[in-house]
Amino acid sequence: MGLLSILIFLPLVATLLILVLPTSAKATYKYIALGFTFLQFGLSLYLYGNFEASLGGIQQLEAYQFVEQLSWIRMDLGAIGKLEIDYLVGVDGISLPLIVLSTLVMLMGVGASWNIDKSPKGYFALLMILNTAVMGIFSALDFFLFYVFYEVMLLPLYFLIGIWGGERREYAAIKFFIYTLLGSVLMLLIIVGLYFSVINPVTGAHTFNMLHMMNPANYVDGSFFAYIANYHDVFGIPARLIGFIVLFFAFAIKVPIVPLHTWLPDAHVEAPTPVSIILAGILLKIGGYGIIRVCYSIFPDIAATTNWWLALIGVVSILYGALNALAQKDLKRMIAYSSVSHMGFVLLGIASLTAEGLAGAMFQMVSHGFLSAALFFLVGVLYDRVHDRYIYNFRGLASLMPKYTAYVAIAFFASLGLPGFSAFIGEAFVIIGAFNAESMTTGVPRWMAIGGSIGILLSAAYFLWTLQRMFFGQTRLQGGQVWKEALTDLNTREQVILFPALALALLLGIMPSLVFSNLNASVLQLIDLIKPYL
Amino acid sequence: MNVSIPNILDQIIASVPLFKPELALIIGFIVCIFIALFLEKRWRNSTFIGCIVTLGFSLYYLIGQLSTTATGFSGMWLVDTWSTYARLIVVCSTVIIAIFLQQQHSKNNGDVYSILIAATLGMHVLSSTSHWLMGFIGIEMVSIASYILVGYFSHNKTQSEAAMKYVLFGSVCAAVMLYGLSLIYGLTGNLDFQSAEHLQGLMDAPEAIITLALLFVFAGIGFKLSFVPFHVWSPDVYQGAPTAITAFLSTIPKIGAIILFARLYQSWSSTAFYFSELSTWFMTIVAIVTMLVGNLAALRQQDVKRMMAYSSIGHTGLLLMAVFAYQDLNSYLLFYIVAYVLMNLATFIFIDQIEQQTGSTSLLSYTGLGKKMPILFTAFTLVAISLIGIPPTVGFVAKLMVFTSTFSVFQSSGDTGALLLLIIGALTSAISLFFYFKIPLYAFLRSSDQPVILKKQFGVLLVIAYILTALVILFGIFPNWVMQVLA
Amino acid sequence: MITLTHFLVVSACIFCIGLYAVLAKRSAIMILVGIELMINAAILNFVAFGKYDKLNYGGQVFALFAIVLAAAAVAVGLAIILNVYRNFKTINPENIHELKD
Amino acid sequence: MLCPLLAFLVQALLGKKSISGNIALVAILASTLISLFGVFLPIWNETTILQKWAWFTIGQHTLHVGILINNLTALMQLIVCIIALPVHIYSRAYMKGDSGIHRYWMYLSLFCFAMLGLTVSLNLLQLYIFWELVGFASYLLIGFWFTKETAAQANKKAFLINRIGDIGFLIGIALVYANCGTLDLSTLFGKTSVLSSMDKNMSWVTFAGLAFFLGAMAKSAQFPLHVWLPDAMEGPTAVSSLIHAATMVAAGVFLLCTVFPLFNETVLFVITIIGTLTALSAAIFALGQYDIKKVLAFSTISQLGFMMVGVGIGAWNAAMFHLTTHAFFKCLLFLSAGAVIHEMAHLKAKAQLTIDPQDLRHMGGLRHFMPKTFVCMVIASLSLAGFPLTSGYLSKDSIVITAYEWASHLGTAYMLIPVLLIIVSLLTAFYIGRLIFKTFFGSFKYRSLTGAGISFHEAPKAMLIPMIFLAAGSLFPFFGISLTDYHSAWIMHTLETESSYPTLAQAHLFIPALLTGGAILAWLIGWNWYVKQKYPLSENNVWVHFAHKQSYINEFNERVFVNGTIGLSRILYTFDRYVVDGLTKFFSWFVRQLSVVVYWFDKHIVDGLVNLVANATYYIGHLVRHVQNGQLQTYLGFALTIVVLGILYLIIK
Repeated sequence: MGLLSILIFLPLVATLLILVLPTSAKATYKYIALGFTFLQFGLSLYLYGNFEASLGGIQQLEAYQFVEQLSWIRMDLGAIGKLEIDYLVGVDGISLPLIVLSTLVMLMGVGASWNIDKSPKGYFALLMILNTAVMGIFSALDFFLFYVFYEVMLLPLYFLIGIWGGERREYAAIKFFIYTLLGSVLMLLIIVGLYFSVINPVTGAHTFNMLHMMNPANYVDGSFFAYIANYHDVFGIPARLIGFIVLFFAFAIKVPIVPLHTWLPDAHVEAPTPVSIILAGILLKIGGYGIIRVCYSIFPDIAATTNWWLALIGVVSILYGALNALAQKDLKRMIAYSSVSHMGFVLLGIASLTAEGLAGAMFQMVSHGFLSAALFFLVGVLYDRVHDRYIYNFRGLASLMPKYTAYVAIAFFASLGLPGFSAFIGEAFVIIGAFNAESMTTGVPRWMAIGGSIGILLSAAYFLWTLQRMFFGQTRLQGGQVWKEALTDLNTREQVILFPALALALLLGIMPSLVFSNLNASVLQLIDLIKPYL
Repeated sequence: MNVSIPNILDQIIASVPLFKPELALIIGFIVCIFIALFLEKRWRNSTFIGCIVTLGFSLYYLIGQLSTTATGFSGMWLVDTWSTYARLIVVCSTVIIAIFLQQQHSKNNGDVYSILIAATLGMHVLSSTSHWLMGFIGIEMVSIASYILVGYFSHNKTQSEAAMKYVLFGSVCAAVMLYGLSLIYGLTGNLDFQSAEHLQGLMDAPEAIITLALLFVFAGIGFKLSFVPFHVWSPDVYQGAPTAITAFLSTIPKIGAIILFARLYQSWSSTAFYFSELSTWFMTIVAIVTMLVGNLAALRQQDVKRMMAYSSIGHTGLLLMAVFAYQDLNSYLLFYIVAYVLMNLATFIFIDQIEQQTGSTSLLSYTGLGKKMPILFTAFTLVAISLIGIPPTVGFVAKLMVFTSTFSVFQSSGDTGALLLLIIGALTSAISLFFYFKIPLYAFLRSSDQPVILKKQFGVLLVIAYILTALVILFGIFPNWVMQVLA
Repeated sequence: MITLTHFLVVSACIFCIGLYAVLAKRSAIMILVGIELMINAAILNFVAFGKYDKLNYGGQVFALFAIVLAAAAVAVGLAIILNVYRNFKTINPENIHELKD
Repeated sequence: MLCPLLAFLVQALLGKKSISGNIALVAILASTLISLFGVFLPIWNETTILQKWAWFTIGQHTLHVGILINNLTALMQLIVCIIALPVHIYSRAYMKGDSGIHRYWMYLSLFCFAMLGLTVSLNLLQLYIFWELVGFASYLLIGFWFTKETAAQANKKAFLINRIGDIGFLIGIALVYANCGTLDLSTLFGKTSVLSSMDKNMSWVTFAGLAFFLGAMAKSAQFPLHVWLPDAMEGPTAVSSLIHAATMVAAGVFLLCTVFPLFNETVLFVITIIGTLTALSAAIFALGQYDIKKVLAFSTISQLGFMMVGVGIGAWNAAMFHLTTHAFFKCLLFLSAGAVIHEMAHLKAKAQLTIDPQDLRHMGGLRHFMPKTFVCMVIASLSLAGFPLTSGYLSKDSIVITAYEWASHLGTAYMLIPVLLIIVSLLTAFYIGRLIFKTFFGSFKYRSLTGAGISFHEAPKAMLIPMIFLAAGSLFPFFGISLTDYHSAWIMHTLETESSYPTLAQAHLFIPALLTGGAILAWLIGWNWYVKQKYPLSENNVWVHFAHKQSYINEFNERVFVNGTIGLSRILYTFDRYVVDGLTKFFSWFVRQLSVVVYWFDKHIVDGLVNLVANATYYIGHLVRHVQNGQLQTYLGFALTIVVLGILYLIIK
């Protein structure tokens, strides 16, 4: 069993352990979860440390690292051919940063769940299953495997939101689930279509191997998604285009893009703090990762022709999300919408099809990962204390909770793209990439880049407005004296969780090469993959 | 063909080995009647044991037939992979149903087991023939046995109403089918639908009459499969019947009927018969409508059994899709059947177990039960996940394979119908999430203040259900365990 | 001379009468009777067609089986209707609608 | 040289409540010394130092960080250090006793670090980072008294408006990167410039130039993005002096000087126009202010307009020169004003008055109480007014003269700009005179209080020393030996620019000299006039007394000219307050409203649509159930009808 498998299935062991232990030992659950996630984090750091940055990955299996390949399902389906599903995992520069990020955010998530006392057994068990699924998604290279993990991820989330969530949790949970499932069942159809179109050059069988799908030579001529002699169309739309659109749709729900984002504010607002953290920190990244790993790598030709639209969607998301965030009165909802806006940058960067844009998008994902996690955690801190997060109900918190205010201010400024923090590097390079797109003739016009930069301005507006409204001025609270007493400053545990995230934001802001150096080769490889079709 | 009597006798005698499993059932049937008459009073579970033994014998002989492909009784009896595996599944699930019945209705139920065996026999007949006469006999055997099963325990209004609706609707469908069959017989002079003469006769016959006849015939099969528009009885009957019987109704009769239907479709599709193209359309439309109706109507249900009735209608749509996409290998249809049976049996056992505790099958009565029966509801949720078709469960693999084969049809033919099937199939699985997840929604997400006093929770049935759940997951992760057997 | 057509027409008429009884009669017994009529129409067909099937006598055999099965079905049906009557004190299907959406 | 600051930053973060002022002071002292002896002296007029380390690689390009020190940056760095040092010293006294003092030092050092970083940045991205960091530090400092609602509003506004500029800057960077593939300042603008091989009239160059200028506009408070600066006066006065007078606002000018080679004619012309407009409007606004700090703020904006013009006409060395001198005298002005405010605030606290300690109308006659402050302030004011013997005289002249040369080179229509600049100089003299007289002359309203045991005295030593130091710096010898010839100033010498109008005719040298002379004369007259006139305007009875002595023409002048000017100033200020600033407010209001609308759209239309689909599905489910009415015969009828329909369809088809 290789390192990656251990990384993936370690939390499953934790789940079993938690399930086996009697309820009387419920105090130990969180320690088990913490221990295992910590172990995972260490493991992911080991992966990071031993990662060979010069290897590209993307469509070359030999350039992937820590690869494990086991034949999993082999079925003879007669005329349809042989079904070939492998347990194939590996990391390249695209997945590695996200894996490290996930383990870190998971750690934060477990830390944030310290005070869960409503059936902790189920809670931590589900959290660990989610953990497994997430790791699986980021390392799976077989589409079937990917899909399995992708769907498995949804289940624990449904329950985590639905059982431990807020008032309208049922609505939020089912909305989230149906939204995502809708995307993924349609994705399944495309997976099936790809399966029929691609042949493993070694065995001659149809395959679910994503890397084979990325190589045009492996497509059967005339098959549904073939490059050559493809006369297939669906309702008049060429087959490859429809494949791309559907896959994009599936991942775009996760990203989320406007107008497929409406599950997000609901899910975030209703989810308990740790789940919000994980949702924002990891799950949104799956969308971006999927677009890079699946949509763009498997359909490079379509990616090259549709990127104008994708960039447009990205820009619209940026502005739309930011404007929505500005209108929010609920702090958590505001941050949720800010996520929409920030993830719009990811899409814009990806669509720019430049090395800068793509790397910026990846960086933005990583950065948004722990920054949004930190933000949601901060909201959670407030909510824990007074069970309210309505912005107008707070005033002048700075005098009451100076440490908290400091953390909030840092997190806000880091998120609004203050240089020196990671979000800046991400956003700046997305913008630079988008500008560069015109020089590279990838078809993304410059006004989109300008539109994106207006998003940066708007993000400053809503963060600063909130900061001023809630934290500055004379202390005046809705709940009066009761709240005043309840609003104690951050305790050590909370600081321990927050500090690394913000420190990391700073560290990555100052030394972006920590991320860039690892993903650069992969990004270039991806660009090379797409370039012939531009 | 040599029609001299000794020849026929020879043939019959030669065919008997092919008939061993059924012979075991016939003997068991008679023996069970006698046991129920004479032994039951003194020895409570004697009929049950007799039933299990009978089924065991049948199973034993079936396993012996595993790699046999043969015809017997002048071509009226087919033994091939389809029939053998279908019968295997039938017998296995009947064992579970028998245990189910024994657990829930242990008093004065001796006769039920013999009827159960009779139904099993009917299923065997249905799944191993391509002859209309045998088909009709099979359908009627299963039907009549089911009528009795539904009506047998009817102590109150709903149960008797369910039985009445079932029997009347079923009889009408059977009568209509019979009439259709008579027309087909008249037009072709042959009752073996796989034979060339039969097909030739159909092709020569006037289109109007043949259309009428075929649609009449589909009425009978449709009743068994409960596809639209012959699905209307199933929600009422499923709800009204005792849960053990509902479990039976929702699984076993469908197996035989779908096998028969698949044979029928297979023998017609891609022939010059004008109906072959039409039947493709027919299948597509029926499958789509069935999936839609089943899943949409289920959205509003408040009774779990009724909801499961609609769910099984929805699954029928998928089964039809599997039939539609048939190419040259039966394993994925069988796989779907296996998956379907596993899921449905487990579901109904869970429903029954909860009913034992709360006395209700209403979703509302599930409120907050997740805390009190965590293991049961976790397993129930897993099965529900499988019913939706989310990995890593067997339901997902089954659905994937159906989609796969449908896609290959689509790719090779460019048929819009196939595409529509795929899209609707995908969409309805998303829709189905909503109602299947009402179960965990009520059980886990809501909490009730009404204290529920729980009785003893351990039973053979639950163990079976947990094993089934485990299989649902295991086969989901390692589908090739099943597929290697089936292929 | 009574030709096949006559048989067919008669059987079609019987079938329709049966169908009418099934759909319109307000008594479960009458529905059963209707079903019986439909089955008999089919049986009539079988026998009529069977005349031309010299080889296997399939029609006659089918007819025999159909009669047996119909009898069995009706017997079960009657028993169940009796049970319904015990519970509902009526056998008018219109009044029996405990189970519905 | 950045190390002490960085090290200190860490200390400040750790050392919570300690009197971290000392650490900050030591750190800034160290940097001053290093920058003077270690950097400035060796570098000045010598070779450029360039040190770089690979930062990260993205795509094919590797970005470096590092230090680039040439004449320009060395000068800028020195200015920052030299201004920051006295401000630090001053702050120790000024901020004594404030509860958030450790935060103050933290922020201040952060600012210094950012500012120094900005000056020595190697590439544009690095520059941008420090640029924003400077803005951030300024945000923190403006909002230092965060419990004050206005302060919280002001810092938000400052940051947001700076953000607008930052976006411009970022776009500029992106454009440069997209077209040149590098952000390295030395490769971009050095000897072997990438740009030199390019056609400067390409549209992207214009756009990039304008984008950079937008950045500079926001930071250097150019019209119409100047609205944040007057509000920013909510911060402590020492901060205002350091940030909003001397260093940060000058960063915009510095940026323009740095990227000067990028600008083409169009951009430069826009810069000139905006600069002139700013200089003029801000000078007019300054006329009618009563808040001492706001007068200075508008004056700063006006002076920055001068510098912009300097850049715009291609004389960026003159702009830098003015930047340097302005840093000294404006800083001094603020510090002096701070001293006054400090005392007024003391007075207010002790006598429990409800007055605004910054309001000019409450002051007067303070020269008796604070003579040293008075002297310092007068020196600074003279320098601001461009009085000979002061540094301001040299630098301001350099801009005006060059502008004149530039205009005469281009044509008469352009003469408007130097003319306007001269008018602005006059106005400057007017308002600064008004400030001095209102503050230090006349009688003190609260004199009665001072007698009653409440002392009103000179600023403490820690405040005075820096002021005196700066006052020395505001005089001419610091910059050049020659009294009149700005060309001989050492700054101008070294930062030689290639003039875009090559024929720097000798004749032109006299005309501006004459013009300056005239200007000085005009100021002197105006000066005297205001000494007498300004006074009576506020005290009615004295005004009557003087009115008798003066001719009616004078009175007429008074009425029409002075009152008119002040009135105009008021009107224009109102305009600025309500229209320009109002526009900002309106814009922010508009964005907020837009956001509300968008949110409504999101909630009701987008989400509504989603829910509609869900509900529709749900409702269809309901419709489907209609068949299921429990009636057996309906069931049968339904099923058979469908069969019959199917048959009919198939037959008819």
